[in-house]
Order: sequence, then C-alpha cells, then structure tokens
Amino acid sequence: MSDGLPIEVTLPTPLLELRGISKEFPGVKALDDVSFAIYPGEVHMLLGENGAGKSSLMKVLCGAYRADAGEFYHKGERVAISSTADAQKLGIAVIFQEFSLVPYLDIAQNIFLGREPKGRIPGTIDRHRILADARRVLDTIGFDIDPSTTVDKLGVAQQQMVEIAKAISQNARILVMDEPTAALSDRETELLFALIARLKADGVAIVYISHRMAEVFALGDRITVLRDGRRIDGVRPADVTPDQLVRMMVGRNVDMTYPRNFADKPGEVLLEVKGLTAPTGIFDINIEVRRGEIVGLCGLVGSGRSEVARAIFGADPVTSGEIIFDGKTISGEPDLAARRGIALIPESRKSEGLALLRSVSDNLVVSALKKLFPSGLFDQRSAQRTADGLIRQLRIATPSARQTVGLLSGGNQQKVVIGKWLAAGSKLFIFDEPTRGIDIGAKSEIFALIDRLVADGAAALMISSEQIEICHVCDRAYVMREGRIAGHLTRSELTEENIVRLGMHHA
Amino acid sequence: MKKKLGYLALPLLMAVALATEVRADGEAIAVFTKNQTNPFFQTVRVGADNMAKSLNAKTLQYIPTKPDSIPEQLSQIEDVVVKKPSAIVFTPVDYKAMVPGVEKINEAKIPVVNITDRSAGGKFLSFVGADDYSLGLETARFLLKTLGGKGNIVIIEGVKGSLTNVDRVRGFNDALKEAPSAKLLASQPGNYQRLQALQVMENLMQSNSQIDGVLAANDAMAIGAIEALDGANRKALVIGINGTKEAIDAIKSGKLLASGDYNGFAQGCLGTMMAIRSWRNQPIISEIVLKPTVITKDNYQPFDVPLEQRTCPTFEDAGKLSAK
Amino acid sequence: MREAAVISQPNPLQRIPGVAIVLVLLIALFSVIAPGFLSVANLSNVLVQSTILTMLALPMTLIIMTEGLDLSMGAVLTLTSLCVAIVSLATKSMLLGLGAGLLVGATFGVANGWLVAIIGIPPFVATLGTLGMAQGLSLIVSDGQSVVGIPHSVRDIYSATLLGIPVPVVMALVTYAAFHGLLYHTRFGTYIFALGGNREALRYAGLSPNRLLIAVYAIGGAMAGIAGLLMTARMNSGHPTAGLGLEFDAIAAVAVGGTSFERGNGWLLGTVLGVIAVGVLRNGLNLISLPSSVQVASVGVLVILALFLDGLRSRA
Amino acid sequence: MTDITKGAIVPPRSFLSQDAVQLFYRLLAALLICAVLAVLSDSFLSLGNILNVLRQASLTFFIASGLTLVVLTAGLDLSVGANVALSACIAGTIIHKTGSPALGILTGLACGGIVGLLNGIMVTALRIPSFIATYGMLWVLNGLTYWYMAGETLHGFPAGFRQIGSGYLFGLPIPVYLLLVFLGIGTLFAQRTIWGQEIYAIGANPVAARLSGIPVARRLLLVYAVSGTMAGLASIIFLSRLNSAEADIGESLTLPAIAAVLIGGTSLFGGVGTVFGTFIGALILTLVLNGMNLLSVSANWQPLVTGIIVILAVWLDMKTRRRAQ
Repeated sequence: MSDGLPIEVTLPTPLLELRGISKEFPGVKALDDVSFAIYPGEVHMLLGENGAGKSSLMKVLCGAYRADAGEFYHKGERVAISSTADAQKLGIAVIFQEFSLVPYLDIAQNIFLGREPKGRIPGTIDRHRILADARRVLDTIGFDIDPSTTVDKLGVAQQQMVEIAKAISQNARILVMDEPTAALSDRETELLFALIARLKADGVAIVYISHRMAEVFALGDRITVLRDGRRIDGVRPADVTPDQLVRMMVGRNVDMTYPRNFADKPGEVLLEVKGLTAPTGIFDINIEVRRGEIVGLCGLVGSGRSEVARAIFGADPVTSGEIIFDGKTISGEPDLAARRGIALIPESRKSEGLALLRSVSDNLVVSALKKLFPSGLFDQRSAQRTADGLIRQLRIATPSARQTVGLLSGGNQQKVVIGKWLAAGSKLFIFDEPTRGIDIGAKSEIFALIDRLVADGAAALMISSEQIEICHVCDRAYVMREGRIAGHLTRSELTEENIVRLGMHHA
Repeated sequence: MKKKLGYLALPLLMAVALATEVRADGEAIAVFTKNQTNPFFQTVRVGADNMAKSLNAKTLQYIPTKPDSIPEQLSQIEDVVVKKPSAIVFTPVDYKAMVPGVEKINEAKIPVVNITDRSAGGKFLSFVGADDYSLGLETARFLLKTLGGKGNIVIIEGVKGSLTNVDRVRGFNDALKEAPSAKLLASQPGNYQRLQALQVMENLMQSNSQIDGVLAANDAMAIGAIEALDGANRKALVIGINGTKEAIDAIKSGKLLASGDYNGFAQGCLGTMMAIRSWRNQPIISEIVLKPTVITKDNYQPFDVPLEQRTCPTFEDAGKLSAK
Repeated sequence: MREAAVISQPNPLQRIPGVAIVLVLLIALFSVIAPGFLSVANLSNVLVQSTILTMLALPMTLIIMTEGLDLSMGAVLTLTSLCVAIVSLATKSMLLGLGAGLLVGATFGVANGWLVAIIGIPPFVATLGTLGMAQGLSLIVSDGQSVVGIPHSVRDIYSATLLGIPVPVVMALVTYAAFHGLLYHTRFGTYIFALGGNREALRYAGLSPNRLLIAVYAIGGAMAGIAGLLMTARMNSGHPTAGLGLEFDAIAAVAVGGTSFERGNGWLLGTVLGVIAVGVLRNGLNLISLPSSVQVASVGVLVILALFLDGLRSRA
Repeated sequence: MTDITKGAIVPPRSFLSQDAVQLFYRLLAALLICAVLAVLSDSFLSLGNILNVLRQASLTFFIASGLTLVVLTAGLDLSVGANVALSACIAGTIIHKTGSPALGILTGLACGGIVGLLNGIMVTALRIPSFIATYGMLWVLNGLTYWYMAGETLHGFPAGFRQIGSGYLFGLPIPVYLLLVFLGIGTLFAQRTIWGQEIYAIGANPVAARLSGIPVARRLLLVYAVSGTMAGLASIIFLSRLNSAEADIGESLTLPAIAAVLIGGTSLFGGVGTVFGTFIGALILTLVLNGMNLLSVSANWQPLVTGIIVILAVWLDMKTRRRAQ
C-alpha cells in the first residue's frame, strides 16, 4: 500500500482533488508533485515534520500561493486556484495559527470582513444585519458570545472560535486547520472536537494538521503524510501504529517514549519558591527544584503556569513570597535572574525568544555576552566560533551561523533559544511549552537535550500541556489549578489520570 | 485616581501663582513682537517696559511660541481682543499676512500703534520705525567709502521676502550702484541665521579668492561672516544692521566695521509712548521714522550701555529723532 | 497577547480620562483665574483657532491607525494655502482656489500613499521626504513672498457665521461628523482598523491593503487642502511658512487623544479633545498673560502629562 | 517591533558583508555627487572646500551619531536640536561667568546628558512613546532656553576655547579631528562592545532582549543619555565655532540630523544601521548644500532637494538589500 489507491476507489467523487501540485521557491522545492483527495464529511489528517511542506500546501489551497505545476479538481471538474477569491468560491477556508483577526474590530465585523452587509447609504454597513448574521453563525457552532465584543478582549480559544465562525459564514465546505489545539486547554479542545464532529455531520471536509498523535488517532478518518515536500503515503488510522507514522514522517526510527536515565538520588536544592504571589494571578506558590531533576509544571492552559515561570524569572512583578536560588534570595528584573543562572525558554519563540531578523550566531551569544567577553569588547569572530560550537552540539540545522534565525524551522529555532542559555552557562532551565509546534523528530531531540542538561548537574522546570510528555520525562510534577498549586505528583504517582484529576475545576 | 490628580495639582498651582501676579491697575499695553529669540525684539520689549513704567502703565508681552508663527500671532490677537487692553503696540510677524489680525483689532476699537515693520493694511494711530532702505544705503555707503569705492563685495541677505530684508538689500544695491568700480560677487541668503551666514560665507570664500567687503542684512549674520573669515585667516570689511550689543562689542574690538542702528529700544519706547498718550487723549505723532545712524568705532560710546540703563527719549525728542 | 495588554488601552470608556481629565481641569482652572475666559466670544475664539488643527488631526488619526505617519501635512497645507491664494487671485474665484488646493493636497497624499504602500518606504521617511518637497515648492512658487490681494470671497469663509456659528467651526463639525461616519459606519472605516490591526486579514478577505492605504493618505492630503483654504482665508494671503510644524501639533493631539501607535487602536473623539485641550491651554495662558516662555514649556508638559496618565491607566 | 513583515526589507546586521555593501553604495553616491560638483564648479575640488565640507558635516554628524544609537533601538529623539540650544546657552554662560572653558565644556556635556537621561526615563519608566516624549521635551527645552536667554545673545569667548571650533592642527580643522575620533568611538561602541550588541538586540526585538537577560531599561537610558551628551558636544562645537549662541540655534538642526541617520541606512524599526553610514549621510547632505552655494542656486531649492535625497537614499537602500536577500 505504497500509495492509498485501494482505499480511494471505494469512496465517492472527492470534494477536492490535488494532482501533482508542485511549488518551488529560490533554493527549495516546497511542494514536489503532491497529490491527494479530500472527501466530504471526513477529517483528513495532514502529518509531517516542520518544513515538510504542510504550510506551503495550505497556502496553495487557500490561494495565497500559486502552484507552479499541478491540477485541482473540484467535484470532479478541473478548477484553478490562483487567488484567495478562487479558494473562497470553492468553499475552502484556512484557519492559521496566527489568526487573521483584527483586534479592535468586534466579532461581527471580523466574521464578515470584506463581506459586510450594505447599509442604505452606499458604503455604509447595515449594523443590525451584521450583528444578526453574526449571531446566527455563532449559534451554528454553539459559541455563545455577544458579537459586538471587540476581539482584543477574547482569549486564544475564543479567537479560534471566531476564526471558525468566519470560515463557516463563508459556507466553507473544506476547512483547513493548522494545529488548532496547540493553544487550547483540554476543555476547550473537547469543545472544538465536538464542533468538528458537527461539521463532519454537515458534510464539511476538514484538513487537520497536528503533531499530537493522540488527536491523529482520535479524530482522523484518513491520514496523508508529507516529507520534504513529497507525499509519502495515505493511510487509515486503523491500519497504522503511531511508530509507523513517525517513521513515515521522519524517515527513520524514532523512539517516542523519550527514555530518561532518572537520577536515583536527586542533588541538592537549586530553586526554592516560598509562598509566591503575583498580580498576574498566582497565589501562594511553593515549588522546589533539585539539581539533576526535571520537574513538571502542569495544569490547564490559563491555570497560571506561564505566570509562575515569568515570576521566577523576574519578568513579571511579584507582590509577596520568596524565591531562593542557589542559596540566595533573588528579586528583580530578568537580567538579574539570568546572571544568577536561571534560563527561561518562553512559550512563544518568535515574539519572545528570538530576534528573528538577526543571525543564528547573534541570537546564540546574546545572553552570554558578559560571560564570553568579560572585557566588554565584543569580537564577531569568537562569537561565531562559540556559535558554531553550539550549532554542532545541538545539531541545529542551519547553512551557517550567519543565517537569519527567522528562516530556520521551528525545532531549530527552539534549539537556538536553548542554545543561548547553554552559552550563558545557566543552571536552571525553565521550559514553557518547549515542544509547541515542533515536529516529533525534533521533540525527542529536545528531550534528549534536556536529559543531558540535568545529567550534567543542571535542573529543569518544564511546563507542558501534553501530559504524556510530562509523564515520560519528569521526575516529579506540580499540578496547578486557578493560579494555585493543586497538588504534587511523585514519579510513581505521575499518570495522565492524576494530572487531569488534580487540574480539573471542581465546579 | 488620587494619584493622577496629584500629578495635575503641580502645574495648576504654578499657573495660579503666576496668574495672580499679573493683576494690576493703570493702562495695560499689549506689546506684540515677532519672537523671543532675536535680540533685536528684546531691545524693543525693554524699551516698551521702560516707557510704560515711566508713565506708570504696564505692558503685556505677546510673543509667538514658535518664532515668527503667523497663525500663532493671529490667535494671540484674537485672545487679546477678548482681554481688551487699553492699547496695543504691534509688530507684525509678516507685514502682509497679519493684516486680517490688525483689522480684528480695529473692529474691536482698540487703539493700536504699528512699530518696526510697516503693516500693509489696517488702521494705526501711528507708525514708529526705522527706514530699512536708508539704513542699508548708509551703512553700505560707509563700507564702500572706507574701501575707497572699489573692491569685491558680497551681500548676505536675510529671510527672502521679509520686509526688512527687501529694503535693506535694495539699499545695499543702490549704494553699490553709486560705486561703479566696486564689484558685487554674490548675493546669498543667510536667513538672518548666524550658522547659515557662516556656512554661506565659507562656501563663497571657496569660489572667490578675493573678498574685500561683506554687506550683511543683520548683525548676527555679519558676526557669522566674521567668524568664517577668521576661520580661513582671511580679512574683509564687514558691516551689519541692527546695532545689537554684540555688534557694538565687535565694533569696539575692530572686528566689525559698522552697524546700522535699528534702534529697537527707541522704537519700543516711542511706540508705547504714542499708545499711552492716545489713550490719555494727549497729542501724538502719527509717523516717526528714525534717522539712520551708522554706528562706527568713532561714535559707539552712547550705544555701549546695557539696555536697562538706557533712558527713553521724551516726547519732545521724538520729533527730532524722526527723519521727516 | 501579554504585550498587547501593555500597548493598547482597553476601551474608550477607560480611555476618556487621559485627555478629558486634563481638558476639564484646564477649563475649570482658567474659568477661575483667567478673566473673560468663559465669555462666548473667547470660547468661540478657542474653537475657531482649533479648526485648522482639527482638520489635520482627524485624518492624522486614521493614518496613525494604519501604523503610519504623515510628517508632510504642515508643509502640504502651506503649499495648498499658497495654491488657493495664487489661483483665487488669478481667477478671482474662491471655488477654483479651493479646487486647486484640494488637487495639490490630494496629489501629495496619493504620492505619500504610493511611496508607503507600493514602494514600501517607511511612512516616517516617505513623508519626511515629501515634507521637504512641499516646503521647497512653497518657497519656489512664492519666491519666499506672501501672496496678497486675494478676493474677499476667500477671507469671508473664515469670518462668516452660519446660524451664529463661525463657518470654520461648522466646517470642523461637519468634518468630524464625516470622519466619525467614515471610521465607525462604513466598510472603508472597518478596513482602516484592519490596516493597522491585521493586514493579512484584508488580503485573505480578498481586499487590497495597498489601495486602501493610498486612499487613507490621499484623504490626509485632501484635508490639508481644505485646511489650506482656511489658513489662506485666515491670513487673507498665502505665506510660504504659514503651516510649517503643524504636523507635529497634529500628531501630538492624536497621541494626547489616546490613539496608540500600534495595532490600529484609534479614537477620533479623543483627537478632537486633544486639539481643544492644546487650544484651551494656549488661549488661557494668553489671557492670564504668563511669560511666553512658560507657554512654550507648558505645551510640552501637557503632551507628556496626558500620555503619562494614559500609560498609568493602561498598566492599572 | 517583533513583527518580521515590518522590517522584512532588512537582513540581519551580522551579514557584515551586507553592511559593507550598503556602505559601499553610499560612498559611491557621495563620490558621484562630488564628481558632478567637481565638473560644475572648479572651486569645489580645492582642499579648502573639502575641509569646509568636512567641518560643516561634523556638526550634523555629532548630533546624528548619538541619534543613530537611539534609532537603532527603534526609538527617536526629536529634542536633540533644542537640547543643543539649551546646552550651548548654559555652557556659554558658565564660560562667561567662570572664564574657564573646561568648566563650560563639562557643563555643556552634562546638560546635554541630563536632558537625554530625562528622555530615557520618560521612555522607560513612564513608558511614553519616544516620538511623543521627546517632542514634549522639545517644547520644555525651548521654553527653558527662551526664558533663560530672554532674547539675549551670548558672544565673545576666550581664543583658546574658540580653537576647538575654528582652529587648525597640521592644516586640518580641529572639528575634523573630532569628527574622525567620534566616528571611530561610535563605530567601536556599536560594533565592538557588548553594549553595542545589546543595543542591536533590543532594537531587533525588545521583548526577546529582556527575556534574554539584557537590562533593557538601563541600556535605553544609556542610549538616550549618549544621544543627549552628543548633542551637548555639538553645542560646544557650535559655541566655539560661532563664538556666540542664542535661543534659536536648535531650530534648524534636528531634521537634518534625522535625515543624515536615514540617508545613512539606519532602519527606523531598529536593529539595523551603522554609525559610519550616518557619517556618510551627513556628508551627502552637506555636499549638496555646499554645492548649491558654490553654484549659487537659490536657497529655496534646498528643502526640495533634501527631501528627494532622503527618499532616494532609503529607496535605493531597500532595493539593494532586497536583491541581496
């Protein structure tokens, strides 16, 4: 079953079929002769490592890119997708990770952007109709909110709902979702899945991109795997195991259990947080992290995990409580924490972790400048040398240390963020969703890296929404709920069930 | 909220304090000048204050916050008209563009005296000013006389189109016409700005190996030109116009040949005098055009006293001072 | 999101104080200490004096909402004012003059938009360049001289009244109404929010950000044209330096009015309040005749204070 | 400024070759202008005139070089001109009162630095956008200067002091030496110190810079203080060059300085640009004005020409960088 034909003949005419789609950019072949079909009422999982061509494929589907070669067939007849307008006519809608919403317009205006109902006076908008229409659309997806709320007041999940509402309002028949659950809490995820089920029932086809194996098997009707811009295979979830999928994606065997050589006896206490309370909404946080440990910090999105991380790092102000690091209490700006040896690998790499326009080398040395150049005199060459060392050590895939970091894949960008703290010689690494938007191959590399760090006497505090990861790699874990530590789980107690139980709201 | 009010309280108190202090009796004379940066207008203001004090009236000074800003002076007129001062002593920032403002004053029936720049329109009790043309003519003549009627001359003009500049430069040129053997090399604008004049001069010295005389439309530019000459270790006779303090010093030290006395102090004095007299229904002189005086190292002494110590001319002197 | 919280003021209601507090306090202060401040004549003065700036500040708000800037407005206004003067002088027709002003203004506006949208030059640079050009042209066409003797039909615009309200104020009110309608009730207005908030959204909606952007700058230019007419009417002449620097006053008014420079977060009414606050300050200080140097400084203090208050609130 | 699309035109600074290329283009442009002027005016190529241009460029450069650092952090300082005026007036008074140039120079620099520091505080502590904060500061400074000077002019300074601005050393004007010195210092500071690196990092992404352990607030304070101090320096040069000062000397200095920075290829979005570029920017501006004087072109044309140059320069910059990417 090297190609998925035997399955496809049994199905009705596809809603949309791609044949031999290719897209080339100077230097890279983003898509190379990709063909697959999307059928009404199915969830079509699109798998592949970052850089495998998923996003290019999405852009081609929604008309943002124009394919160099290849044909599209809509319900059997040949069509051209050369503009977003074309895509919309065919009922294709894409929900990107960076939302295409306008912060200071209200939900209704966002849903109907560019398609506003005309008012009596030419050029004006029929306010009543736009609100009514918006309410209708929101009802169909079961999202209960006042459509005249401005989007800047919505949370990520709510914004995503608005995105979907927008797609539905364009009566999209093909909905492309790029890691929709990446930023969602478990409860929100359930809502989303329920919605997806409803859409399927209405015969909407959903192309679903995800890095989470659980989702792939829970939701997927069929799976298409991409690698290096080529379609590797099309399969049904029933016919494959996670490991097989990973092999298809990565092209080699990858162990998904993130093995760790757990420290039999943890080292002395490195970080001690006592009764930490901050205006960002965390209360009486007590945490202890020892050398050689990876300590998990879990709980629902919005339970205050990132806020704890930022407070420890000095990124947010603290009202009360004490942070003792390496025997000394610290309080103040991030630069102090960093100098003492704390490292924060923030949730959003692009906006908080990297200077995307600067080179890999610039980003790698930025936190270590004082350490590398105690005289205060900077030397580009030795900076480069340091960078090259880290690039080799972390196996960062980049043509050179001078490459613009913004051009690297997510995984490699993440490695750069970690690398800059290696250069700084940090002792405590606080990871906030270190595997967000990173493909499986890179994931296990990252975990191996973290393992090596703690093995060498450092310590890690790891925030993750993926309980499996926590369970696999952490020595112990704290579970947060509504800004407080809801409980502590030792290695033996560390199971997904326990995490969920402690993290759940007891309404 | 409390916090915010705290921040606001400060400027409020300041304003109250300053505001209370301006309440006083006797005639209030509103004096309009072009800007608070040009020394000349400072002499005008001091003259006005000086005279007002001696006639126990008081002055209110109105100066655009942006130097020479037309819209601002218009706004200030509109505001003053509400305030209804006894009389107004007025220097237009632009002699044409301010006419509507003057008409507003006339409509409000506030007596107004025009000083320094002759307004192109509107009704005035009196005009007090110097004759820019003859000032330009006389100072230029003096320079050419010292040069023996020959030599290479450059003119550094003021702000193009400003009344003073047009007449002064016209005076320069007429003086040059009288000396056929003198040669005008260039006439470049320095916009009454020291730095610009300096750079213009530097550049002119590059394209002209021999410059004997510099006619600058005001003192600041003249001094700028002198600095340029010094910088290049070159010598030339330089004259300016206005008779500012620094010009006097430069004349004393022999750097500056001469400066035409624009006599802002007297303009301020007499303008204010006419304004107050008219309010007191005393006779006034409807036009005083000050005689052009060329300040040289032979006659600078009377000008070499700090403004504050100068005394305003009396009404009787006023007539004698006038050219006509 | 987290940074967003710092950048943007939550909603108008929470935003009103910044400007409004300052304005109210100024009015209260001056009505106490400045004789004649509350007189109808004076208040109408303040309003009339604020009209020209309002006409620049309103379009400036839209431009800043697109994360843009127009430094050329003051110079363009100067140039259009001259054009109005020259043309109306030549043709003895106010309307032709206005037409010329509008044309020149709009042309510069389009040029700005073109440089920013199509050529992709940062707004600050592009409009700094056109500022120079407009200023140069003003000097060249007028050779540094004022243009006088223009028909009375022009100056009457400034002095005339409609139902007892000065015509400039009427024009300003109409302009505000127009801009309010445009921004909050038309599709174009919606797209202006999107230009600053999320340009991709426009592209996906199949709209051309570039055309919209050019339109926004063109509006700015055209308004400079109308303001130019007022300026000429006010001076009953054209002058090559009349409007220089007004763009900064306008930008300051917009900022004081609580419009932030990021993500298309703008507030029209605030801008007007900002303009009036500056007007009241200058007028009041003139009435109590403080030393002019205090006036100069106080403008700066006002600007800093208002933004500081907004900053406090956005953190609170 | 974390949004790539905004700065997409510019590649990372560390493409040193890239920057070299940009500087090369600029030098080429400057030389081109020189060539044209040399053809049009025989007096242009005289040594005297070259020194002239350099000396005139130096004043703009001193202001612009400090400004460059501010712009590198994606900020702006509109108060430099007013700062020069105030510093000059205060320094001048001190020299008059004490008769000691050294003391005057120190106060001048200090005054400039303090003003810069205040700007920095407004931007960091009060979180007011630099554009507005420094615009407000501009008015405050003007107010102070007007009040302080009360329309007077300071003039007549000790010959020794005036040497700084108008003196010569081995046939070269002293300002030219100063220009070279500060060009060197500026370049070293920006390219060869860790503070310089941190400044570039802050400009490229302030949030990431802070979370990378860079003391952003302190660096910004430093940058604004430096910009202010350079304005102070400019005021000293001005004072000794013109042997006098009045309240309005700042008016005409700010926009040229900004223009020089932009022509020099520093991006307003921060993180990209060089002090050397700014130097060439200042040079190009001065060359053009010098040329117009030599060819006695009406001064009316100056703003127009300057405007066109600014746009052209930035446009070419984008073009060349785009091609390079």
